[in-house]
Amino acid sequence: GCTDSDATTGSPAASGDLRKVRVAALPISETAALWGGIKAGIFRKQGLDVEVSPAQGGAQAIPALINGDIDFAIGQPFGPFRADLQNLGVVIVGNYASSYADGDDINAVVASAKSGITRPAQLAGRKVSVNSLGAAGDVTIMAAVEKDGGDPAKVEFVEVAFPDAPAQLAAGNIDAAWVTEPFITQLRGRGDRVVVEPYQATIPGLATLTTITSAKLKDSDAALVTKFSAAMKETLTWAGDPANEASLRQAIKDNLKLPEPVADSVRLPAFGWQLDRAGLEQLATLARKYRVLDRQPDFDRLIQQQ
Amino acid sequence: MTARRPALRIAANLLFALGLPAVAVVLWGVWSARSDNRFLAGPLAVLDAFRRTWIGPAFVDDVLPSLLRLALGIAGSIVLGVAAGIAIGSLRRLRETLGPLLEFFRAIPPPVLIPVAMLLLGITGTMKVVVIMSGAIWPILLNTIDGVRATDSVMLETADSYRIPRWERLRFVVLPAAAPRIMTGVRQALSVALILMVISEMFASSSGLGYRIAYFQRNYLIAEMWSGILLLGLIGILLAVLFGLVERRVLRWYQGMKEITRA
Amino acid sequence: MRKVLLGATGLLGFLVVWHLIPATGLVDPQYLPYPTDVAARLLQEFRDLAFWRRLRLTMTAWALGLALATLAAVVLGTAVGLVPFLRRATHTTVEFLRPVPSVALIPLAVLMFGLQLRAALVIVVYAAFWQVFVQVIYGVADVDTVARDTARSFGLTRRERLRYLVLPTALPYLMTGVRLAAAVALILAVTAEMVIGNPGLGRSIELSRSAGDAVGLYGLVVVTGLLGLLVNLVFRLVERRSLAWHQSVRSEELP
Amino acid sequence: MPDGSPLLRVEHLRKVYASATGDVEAVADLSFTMDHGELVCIVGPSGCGKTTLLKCLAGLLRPTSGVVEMDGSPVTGPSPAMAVVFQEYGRSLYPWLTVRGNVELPLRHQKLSRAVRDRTVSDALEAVGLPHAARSHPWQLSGGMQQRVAIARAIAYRPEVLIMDEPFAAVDAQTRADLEDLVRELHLTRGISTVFVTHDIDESVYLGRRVLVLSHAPTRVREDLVIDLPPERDQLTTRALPRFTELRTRVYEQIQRAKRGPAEAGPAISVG
Amino acid sequence: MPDGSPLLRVEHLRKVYASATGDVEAVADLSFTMDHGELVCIVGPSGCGKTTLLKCLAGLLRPTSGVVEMDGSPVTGPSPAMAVVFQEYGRSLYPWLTVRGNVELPLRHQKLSRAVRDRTVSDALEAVGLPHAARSHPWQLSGGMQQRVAIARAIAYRPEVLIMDEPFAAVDAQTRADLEDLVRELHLTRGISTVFVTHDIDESVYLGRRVLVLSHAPTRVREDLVIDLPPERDQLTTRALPRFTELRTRVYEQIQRAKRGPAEAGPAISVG
Ligand SMILES: Nc1ncnc2c1ncn2[C@@H]1O[C@H](COP(=O)(O)OP(=O)(O)OP(=O)(O)O)[C@@H](O)[C@H]1O
Ligand SMILES: Nc1ncnc2c1ncn2[C@@H]1O[C@H](COP(=O)(O)OP(=O)(O)OP(=O)(O)O)[C@@H](O)[C@H]1O
Ligand SMILES: [Mg+2]
Ligand SMILES: [Mg+2]
Repeated sequence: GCTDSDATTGSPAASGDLRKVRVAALPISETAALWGGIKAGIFRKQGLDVEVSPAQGGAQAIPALINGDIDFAIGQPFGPFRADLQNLGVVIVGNYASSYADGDDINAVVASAKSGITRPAQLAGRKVSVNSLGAAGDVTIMAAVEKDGGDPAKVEFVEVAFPDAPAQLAAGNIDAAWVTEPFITQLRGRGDRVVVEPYQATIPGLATLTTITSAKLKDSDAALVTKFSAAMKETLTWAGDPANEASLRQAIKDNLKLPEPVADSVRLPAFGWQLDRAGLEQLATLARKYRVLDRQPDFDRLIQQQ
Repeated sequence: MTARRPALRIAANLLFALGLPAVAVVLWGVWSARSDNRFLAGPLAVLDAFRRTWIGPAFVDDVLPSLLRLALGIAGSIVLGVAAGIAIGSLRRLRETLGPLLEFFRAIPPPVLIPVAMLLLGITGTMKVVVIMSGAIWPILLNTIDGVRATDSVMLETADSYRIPRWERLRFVVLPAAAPRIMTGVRQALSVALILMVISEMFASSSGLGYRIAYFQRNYLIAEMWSGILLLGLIGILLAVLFGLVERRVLRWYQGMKEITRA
Repeated sequence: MRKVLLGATGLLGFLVVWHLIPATGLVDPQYLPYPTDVAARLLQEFRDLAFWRRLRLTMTAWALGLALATLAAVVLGTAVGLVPFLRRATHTTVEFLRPVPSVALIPLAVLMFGLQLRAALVIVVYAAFWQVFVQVIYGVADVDTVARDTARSFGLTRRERLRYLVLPTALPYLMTGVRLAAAVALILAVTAEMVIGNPGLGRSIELSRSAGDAVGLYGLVVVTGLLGLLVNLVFRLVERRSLAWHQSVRSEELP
Repeated sequence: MPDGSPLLRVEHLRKVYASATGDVEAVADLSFTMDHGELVCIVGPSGCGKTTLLKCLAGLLRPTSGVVEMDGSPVTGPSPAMAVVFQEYGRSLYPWLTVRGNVELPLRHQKLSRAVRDRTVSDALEAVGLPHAARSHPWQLSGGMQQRVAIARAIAYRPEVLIMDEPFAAVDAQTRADLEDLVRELHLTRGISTVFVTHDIDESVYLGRRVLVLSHAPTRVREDLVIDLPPERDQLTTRALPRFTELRTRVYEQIQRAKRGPAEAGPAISVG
Repeated sequence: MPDGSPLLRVEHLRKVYASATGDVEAVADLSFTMDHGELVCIVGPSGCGKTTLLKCLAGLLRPTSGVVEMDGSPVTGPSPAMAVVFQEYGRSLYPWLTVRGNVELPLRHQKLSRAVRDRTVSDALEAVGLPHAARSHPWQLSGGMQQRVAIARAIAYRPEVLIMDEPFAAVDAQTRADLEDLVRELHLTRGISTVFVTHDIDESVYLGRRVLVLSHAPTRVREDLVIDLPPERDQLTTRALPRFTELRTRVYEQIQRAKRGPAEAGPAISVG
C-alpha cells in the first residue's frame, strides 16, 4: 500500500476573502510556532491566509522581500543589520524567538572530547566552526573568549553548516563547533563537551530570530502589517504556553524530517513578540568591536516594534 | 582578407573584443541609473568596489590561492579525463562496465558531495581541488570518449595494417584524431572548473574568491558582490585567451584543414 | 544483455566500495550510512506518494530548463558558429559570462522572479545553456570542406544547408552537449531547490540534511544519481537512432 | 542564354594558396574561353592545378587575381545552373543520408512535383547502374559505387553546366565506357556544357570537342586542341579511327612535355 | 620464408556485411593461392568485392566463413610483413602529420637509425615524385599527390607483401606509367609479393604475372589468367606486343561478361 506523507500538511481550505500572505522561514524546528499558529487558525482570524516559503537564510529571503514576492520573513537579526547598512529598506517589526537567559541554551560551542578544550579561553588558536561567518555566532563566541581571558583574535573560525558539524568534529577537521539543537543533544550523547553557550555568556536572552518586512510594504499597506503583527503576537504567546507544546511538536513532525524521538525532545527557544532592542544594539556594538560590521545600523529606522 | 598593416589588425581585433562588452556596460549603466533597485549596482560603483576590494592584499590572500587550486583542478581534470576517456573510448568492455557508474556520479550535485569530500579529505585545499575536478572532468571525459569513438575507420585500419604499436597508435593516431573534441571538452571544463572553485569555497571555507563572493552576497554588499563576479568573468576571459593560444598550437592542422583561420 | 550485465557489475563494484568505507571505520556509519540501510529507506520512500510528487516537480524544472537551454543554445550557437562576424564580436562576452557561477546568480534570480519555480528555472537554463552552446559552436565548425563545397555548388539554400549539412555534422557534438547539459540541469534543479527552497527533491535533501538524517540524505542522493542514469539511458537511445550513420555508432556493430 | 557571348571566360587567372608553411602558387596565368554547349576536357600532370581551376570556375574559390566570367558576368559564388562532381567523391556524399537522399537533396528546392522528383532520382540511379543501392548509406558502398552516386546526383540536378573532376577514376573499364557514353549523350541531347577533368588521355579525346592540356604547377594552358572527330561517337569505331590515334598521341606528347618541364622533376624510378 | 608452401591461400572465403537495412553478401565463395614473390592483379566490376577481399587478406576484416592463410598459418590480424595502400587514400593519411610524418610513422617502431629512416623516407618521396612536398600537410595536396604519399608510405615500409587497392586511380598517365615501373621494379629486385587491384585492364596485363578476374557481387573467381609475357617489361615495347593485345582482349571480355552476368544489370544508357 502507498502512503502520502504530504497529506497531513495540506493547509486548511482557505475560506472566501482571505488575504494571501507569503512568509519566508527557515526549515528548522523554531518555525514550529508559525506552523502551529497557522494550523490553530490564528492568522485566519485576522483574515490572513499564510503560505510559508522555506527560504535558506537571509541571502535569499531579503531579495524576495524587496522584490515583493514575499511579505514577511523570519530570520536572524544579522540579516536585517546588514541590509540596513546597505539602505535596503527592511524593518524589524517584532521578535520571534530568543535564547534563554539561564539554564540550557538553544545553541552552544561543543568541543570534541579529544581536543581537551573545557573553557572558552582555550578556543584561542583552535579551529572553531560556525554556520555562517560574520554573524551572531562568531561575534558572541569572540566576546565569550575575551570575557574568559582569551585572545579573541586568535580563534580560527571556519564555516561548516550545522548538520555537517558533528561529522567534521568527529573526523578531527575542527576542534569545536557552534551548533544548535538537535545537534547539541546528539554531540553530548557522544561524549563531546559543551564549552560555552555564547549567547548566554555575553548577551543573555539575545534574540535569535526576528520578524522582518520591507519598509515599502509597511508604508503602503500598514493595515496588513498591523493585522499580521497582531496574529504573530498571538501565535507566539500561544506557542509559549506549555499547554500547546504537543501541538508545536506535532508541527515539527509534520514539516521536518526529524526522527520522532528527536522531535519530541528537541529544545525549543523562548517565543515572544516583544523585541529586546538593548540586546540587539549590544550585539551590533560587539560586532563593530570585532570588525564584523564597520558601522552601527540605524536602529531607529530598523527597529519598529509593532 | 584581413587588414595588412599590423596596427590596423590589432585595432580591429580590439574593436571586436571590446565592442559588445562596451555596449553592454553602457546599457547596464543606463538600466541601473533608471532603476531604483538596490540590488543592481551601476558600473561605476562596481568598478570602484573592484578597486577597493581586489587590488591589494586581498589579491594575494584570496585570489591567488584560489587560482592555484583552480590550476591544479584543471590540470588534474585534463590528465585524468583524457587518460580515462581514451581507455574507456577504445575499450568497449571497460566502457560498458563503467558507463552506468559514471552517469550515476555525473548527476550528483556537488553541494551534497562536499560534506563527503570533507569527511574523507578534511577541510583542506586538496578537498577543494577534488571538488573542482569532480565537476570539470565530465566535459573532458565525455568528449574524449566520443572523440576516440568517432575516429575514422580508414585511419584506424591504416594504423592496424602497418602494425603501429599501441603507444604510437595512441600518440599519433587516436589522440590527434580526438583532439578537436578533447579541446571542446577542455574549453567547457575551464568554466565549469571556475564555477566549482567558487562553489567549493562557498562551503566550509574562510578565504578565497568564492568565499568572498558568498560573504558579500550574504552581507548585501551588492557592488562588492558584482565586483567579485566581474573578477570571475575576467579570469574566465584570461583562461580563454590562454586556452586559445594552446588550442591554436595543438589544432593548427585542424584549423588549416577546415579553413577556420581563413574564414 | 552483456552490456547490462557489465554495467551492473560496475555498479555492484561501487556499492562494495561504498560499503567498505564505513565498514572499515574510515568514516563513521552515522555520517556515511551503509548502502543496505539507504536501499531500505529508498524502498520505503518509493511507496510514498509525496516522494513521487516531489520527483515530478524536480523533473518538470529539469525538463523545462533543459529544453529551453538546448533550444536557445542550438539557435544562438549555430548563428555564432556560422557567422564569423558574430563569433568575433561575441567572443569576449561569452567567455566573460560562461564562468559566472549560476549559484552566485541565485540572489539575482530571486530578486527578479521571487522564491518561485521561475527563479530556479532561470538558474537551470543559464547553467545548461553554456554546455550545449560551446559544443554547437565547435560542431558547426566541423563541417567537412568538400561536403560544404558540394552543398554550395548544388545551390542548396541556407535552410537546406542548415538542415542537411550543418545539423548532421554538429549532431554528435550536440548530443554530447545535451548529455552534459542534462546532468548539469539536474544538478542545478536540485541545488536550486536546496538553496531557494522551492519544493522538490532538493528541498527534501536539505530537510534531511538539516535534520542530520544521513540515511535519508544519501537515499535522495542515490535517487538523483539514478535519475542521471535514466536520463542518460534515454539519450543513448535517441543517439543510437539519430546517429546510426555515425562512425561511433556504426563501429559498435563491427565484430 | 545569350548565344553570341561565350559561356565561360577565364582571363589571366591566378591562384595562390596562402598557408603557414609558405604560399603555393597553383595557377600561374590561365586564359581560355568556352562556348555554350561545348564539352571541354582538361588534362595535365598530377598536382598541376586542375581542381583549383574547377573550383574557381564553380565559384567555390576566389581567384587571387584575374577574371572568371560566366555568361558575361563575373563569377562571385556558386551558380545554380552548375553541378559539380568532386574528385573526393567520398567526402562529398553525406553519410547521414541514404544514396537516394543524397541524390534527391539538391532537387528539394527545385519546384518539382514529388512524382517527378522520384522519377528523376530513380532514372539517375538507373543511369549509373545503382538502382538497387538506393536505400543504402554511402559508407555501405564500394569506392566505385560512391563515385557513381556522386555522378547520379549531378545528372539528376539537370544542370546547364556540368563540372566533373576525374569522375570515373574509381570504376571499372566497362562501367567507365558506359558512363562516358552517358556524358556524351547528355551533352548531345540536352546540350549540357561540360568541363571534364581526366587523367585518361583516350577518354579526353573520346569525350571532348576540345582538350586543354595544362602545364605542371604553377599551371598555364600548354595546348588548346580541337578534337575534329565526328560528333556521333562510338566506343569501338571511334577509338579505332586513325585520327583518334593521332590526337591521343599528340595529347600524350604534350602531357609528357608538361610533366618533364623544368620546374618540377618527374618521379625518379629507382628506389634506394 | 618456406619456399614450398604458398604465401597466401584463400579457400571458400565468404563475407557478408550485416547491417540494419539487410545483409549484403559481398564475397560468395572465393578460392585461390598465391606464391612467394608473385605479382597478382585483381580486376572485376565496380562493387564486386575486391576491397573486401583485400581487407580479408590484410587481416583487417574477419571473413564470415572460409580460410585465409598466410605462410601456412591462418590470418587473424594484420601482419607486420604487409603494407596496404587503401583505395580511400584521402582518409588513410593523417591530416595532423606532414607528408614526411605520414610516411615516417610506420617506420618509427622499426629499429632503424635516425639517418637510415630519414634516407628511406626521402627516397620513397623521391620515387613518387614528391620530394618538395615533404613539409606540407595532406590537405594541402591535390588528390593525385595524396595518393602518391600513400604509395610512398607503403614503399618506405619495405614490406614483404604489398597490397594495393587502385593505387594509381588519381594520377596522370605519365606518372602512372612511372609508378607502374616502380612497382615492377620493387617486385623484381626486392622480390616483394604484390596484390594489385586495378580497373585499368592494360595495367593489369602489363604489371601482373597473373590476373584474377572476379565476377560481380557476390563475387567468385571468374578467371585466373597467367600472363605469359617476358618478365622484363617496358612501357612501349611490351604494350606493343601482339600477345599483350590478346591478353588484354581476353581480360576485357571476361570483365564484360562478369559485368553483364545475370545477377546485376549493367548501367542503362538512357536518362529520362
Ligand atoms: N588547400 C591548399 N593549401 C595549399 N596548397 C594547396 C591546397 N590545395 C591545393 N594546393 C596545391 O595546389 C596545387 C594544385 O592542386 P590541385 O588540387 O588543383 O591539383 P590537380 O591538378 O587537381 O591535381 P590532381 O590531378 O592530383 O588532382 C598543388 O601543388 C597543391 O599542393
Ligand atoms: N561496410 C559495409 N556495409 C555494408 N555493405 C558493404 C560495406 N562495405 C562494402 N559493402 C558492399 O560490399 C560489396 C563489395 O564492396 P567492395 O568495397 O569490396 O567492392 P570493390 O570491389 O572494392 O568495388 P570498387 O571497385 O568500386 O572499389 C558492395 O556491394 C558494397 O555495397
Ligand atoms: Mg585534382
Ligand atoms: Mg574497392
